[in-house]
Amino acid sequence: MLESIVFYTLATLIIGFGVLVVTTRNTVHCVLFLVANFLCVAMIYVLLAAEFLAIIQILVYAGGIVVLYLFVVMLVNLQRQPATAPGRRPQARAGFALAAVMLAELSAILVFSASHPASVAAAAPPAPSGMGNTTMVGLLLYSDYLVPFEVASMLLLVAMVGAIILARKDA
Amino acid sequence: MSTFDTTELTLNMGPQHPSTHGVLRVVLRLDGERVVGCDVVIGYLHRGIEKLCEHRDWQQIVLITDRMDYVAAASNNLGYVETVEKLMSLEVPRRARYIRVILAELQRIASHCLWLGTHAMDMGAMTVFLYCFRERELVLDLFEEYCGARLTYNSMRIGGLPLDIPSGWDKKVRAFCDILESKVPEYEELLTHNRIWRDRTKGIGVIGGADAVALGLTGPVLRGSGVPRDVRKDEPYAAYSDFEFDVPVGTAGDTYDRYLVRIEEFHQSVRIIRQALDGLPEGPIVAKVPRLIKPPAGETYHAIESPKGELGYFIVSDGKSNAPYRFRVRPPSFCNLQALPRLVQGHLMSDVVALIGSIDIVLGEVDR
Amino acid sequence: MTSSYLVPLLKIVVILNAVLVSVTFMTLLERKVIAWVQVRLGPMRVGPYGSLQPIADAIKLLLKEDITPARADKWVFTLAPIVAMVPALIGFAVIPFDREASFFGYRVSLFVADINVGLLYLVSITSIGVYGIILAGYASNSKFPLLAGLRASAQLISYEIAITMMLVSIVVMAGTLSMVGIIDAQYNAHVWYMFVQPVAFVILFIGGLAETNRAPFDLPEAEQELTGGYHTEYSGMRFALFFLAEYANMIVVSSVATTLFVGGWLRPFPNVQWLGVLDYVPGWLWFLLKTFVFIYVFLWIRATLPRYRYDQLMRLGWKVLIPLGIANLIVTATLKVLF
Amino acid sequence: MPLTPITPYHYLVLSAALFSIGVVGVMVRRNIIIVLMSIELMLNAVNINLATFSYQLHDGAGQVFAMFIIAVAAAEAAVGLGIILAFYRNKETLNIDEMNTMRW
Repeated sequence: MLESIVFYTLATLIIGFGVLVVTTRNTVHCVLFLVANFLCVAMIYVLLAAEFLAIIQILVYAGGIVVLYLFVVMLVNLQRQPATAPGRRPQARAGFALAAVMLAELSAILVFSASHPASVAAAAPPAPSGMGNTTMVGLLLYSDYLVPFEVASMLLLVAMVGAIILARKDA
Repeated sequence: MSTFDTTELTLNMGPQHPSTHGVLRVVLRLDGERVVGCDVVIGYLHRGIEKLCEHRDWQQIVLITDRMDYVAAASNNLGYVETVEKLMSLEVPRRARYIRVILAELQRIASHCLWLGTHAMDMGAMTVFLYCFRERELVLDLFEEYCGARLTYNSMRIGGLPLDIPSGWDKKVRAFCDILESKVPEYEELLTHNRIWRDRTKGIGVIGGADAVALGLTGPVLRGSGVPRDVRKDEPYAAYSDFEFDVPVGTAGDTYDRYLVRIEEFHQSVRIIRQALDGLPEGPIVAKVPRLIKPPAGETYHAIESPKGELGYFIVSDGKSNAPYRFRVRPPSFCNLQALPRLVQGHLMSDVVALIGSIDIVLGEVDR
Repeated sequence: MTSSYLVPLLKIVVILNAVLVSVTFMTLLERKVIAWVQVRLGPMRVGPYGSLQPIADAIKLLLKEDITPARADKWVFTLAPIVAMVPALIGFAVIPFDREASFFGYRVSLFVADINVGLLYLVSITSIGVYGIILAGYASNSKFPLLAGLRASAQLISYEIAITMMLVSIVVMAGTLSMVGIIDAQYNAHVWYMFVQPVAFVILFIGGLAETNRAPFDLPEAEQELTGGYHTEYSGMRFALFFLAEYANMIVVSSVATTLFVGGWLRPFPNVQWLGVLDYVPGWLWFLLKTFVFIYVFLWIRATLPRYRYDQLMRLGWKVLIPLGIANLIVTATLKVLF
Repeated sequence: MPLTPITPYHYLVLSAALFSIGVVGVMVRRNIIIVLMSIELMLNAVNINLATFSYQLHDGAGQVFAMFIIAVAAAEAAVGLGIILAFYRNKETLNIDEMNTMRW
């Protein structure tokens, strides 16, 4: 009972902040709503018994990436708002159409799969494995997914070097 | 290719700013964090002292000289009084000259205490400020006992001193010297070997010996760059020729060396005071001087070593009126301040604060 | 069902009130400690020996006019102090004051939650703390607080990396992320991690100073500097919130240091039996004593050391602390694998 | 108020909605930074999906994969913002329509 209350509040918060991110004019407010959105998503992960992922989400996403966005928005945005093109551009209408089609398609899949229960048990509670979520993720990360882990670290290194070179003053 | 919004930014370190030691205005042109250009605006404390003195009787001018470098009033008095005596070729009794040396050296200690306190406070070391002012209070008490004032002493007269030292005063001065000897290591303990202090001062505001002389710098700022120029040694006045003391000289000419030079001057001043107290002769404290002083027509320039540097007086007397025809002062702070735009070149914004403290200026003397 | 939610709620209420009161009295403690270091008395006027000074400060700040600068982003302007204060307070959820204590017959554990990602939770909370500073800089609608705000947050982020590296080496030692687990590990290992991991201890201390913008690293908000701090435009209660957030952060860092390095509520020689007499002192008292020692050192450092320049500060962070943290991690890991 | 127990489908609906909001953001808004943020929203929606399936199938793979996505998103944000800075330095504007040349 309590879990569904928490879920519904979080869901509405996420959707609400998502819409606000997309619609507000002032970019800094946009970034703030994005942070709030990410924090609510982190709580959703806690509901899904994925604490490690929730903490990583807060640490990396809300604590790192969005701070980066805030820095860039402040350095760049303060002079003036980008010139808003006159009238609804055709692309806006296409955007809404595409989003509507996307939503319709996803809900169709959901409705279809909800009516015929798939082979897998719908909502079997997770087997209470001995180790905590963190240890389980850690073990997986270093056993089955070692190669993607190393590749991800290489990717991050490349991204760091790229970002520094791009943003250098005399570049 | 337009760079970011860090195009050249002019920043106004306004007249009322905590670390400009009075009403100095520095207009900084910054490129991001680095100082590109800096021009100093002075004159906020201009009271027209030189013009004022042309309408004052000779003895009254001593009062006005107190208010020039209000941190070292005794040195100002000494400089003026000696110039007039040189003009009148007056012979000052030995006892008066000895007491004048003691007063000047006490004043140097007090001025250096204030410099060290504010200099360290600007860079975050709050405690040194309180320690220095504790010692400065002792010096002010000594002056108060001698001449009744704590800031504008009016402690000297043309021809000697207004009053003899009160009984027991020399014992108090000796006690003060012992206290100071034990306290200066306390300042050094906090700062000299402190990594953060060294990082903030080593290599900041470097100026070579030749450039310093070319700019007319004097005092600890010049000695920090390795030039052993000290008026007390080169042209001894009052009774400095009777005492032996050495002149601390820096090597690199950066803020750290200027700091070391002034710290060493504490010890030298104490040494001088002790010798002066030991050899204090008996005798009159003022020469035979007519009630109404009328120095013969003529002009003269005489310089002394004030805590900030070479303080010179150029006085022209027309022999008839009882006021100087022309009264000109060569203040050390004014000349040392010239170096600021050169020293600040290429440093960061927070170094400007350290540099202003390092050249130790007092705006009363700069603006006159 | 209610009892399982009542106890944590009570704990939260108690801890929050305790923190807020201790934070206000820390302002007095700081002024007193700095005064004693500087051979003076500190606030003596309000109440006996100045003890009621914090209450006077609080009332003053409450009554002071709360100005919002013209054309400032009002909404963000009011949000910034809150965003600065909240992470500082919610960090206390995982700080373990003591394992067991009995009050009026209830045996209750003196920590709000012992989640198995305790340490990581703390790191992520400090990374959220950066927002308060950036938003304060942005909302003041003038160039200098913005620059100061960006500089302060850049400093926070770079020192956060150093601290995370150091925390990982502690986790390698203790084998668990949960704070209570770390203390048990220290108990079983018969040694405090301060002696086993001196380098990590130094890094946490320096990083902690930098994280809370204090002592040698408080350039962004230094008055003597040209650009005022990021909270120059704030006044009244909002300014007080920033001030209290800084102190709350300081307590969090000190208690983390106590938990990780000096064995939280363990009495000095936990395994030495003949020192059993020390057991009469309750565990949480040891915890408070140790935390107080760390807080005292924070204040002591502020009174003595001069301030770093901004580029030296960042150079220290990137070129000294982070490599040191990584090296410490590598050494700990290899030793752990070998033995 | 009988609330049906939360089934994974609730989470999927939520992530679908979030994803479509991201799509709207990308298509409609003209400020590049907002577009990048909407992409972050879409990535988050994908992460929720992964977490849901990992919860439903009791297999950590979903969460591990979500972490890789976060890593990639971090790299993408860093480089993307680097490009935006370089772009802004030349064109003084953030309007996405002007970003139509490969070299400037």
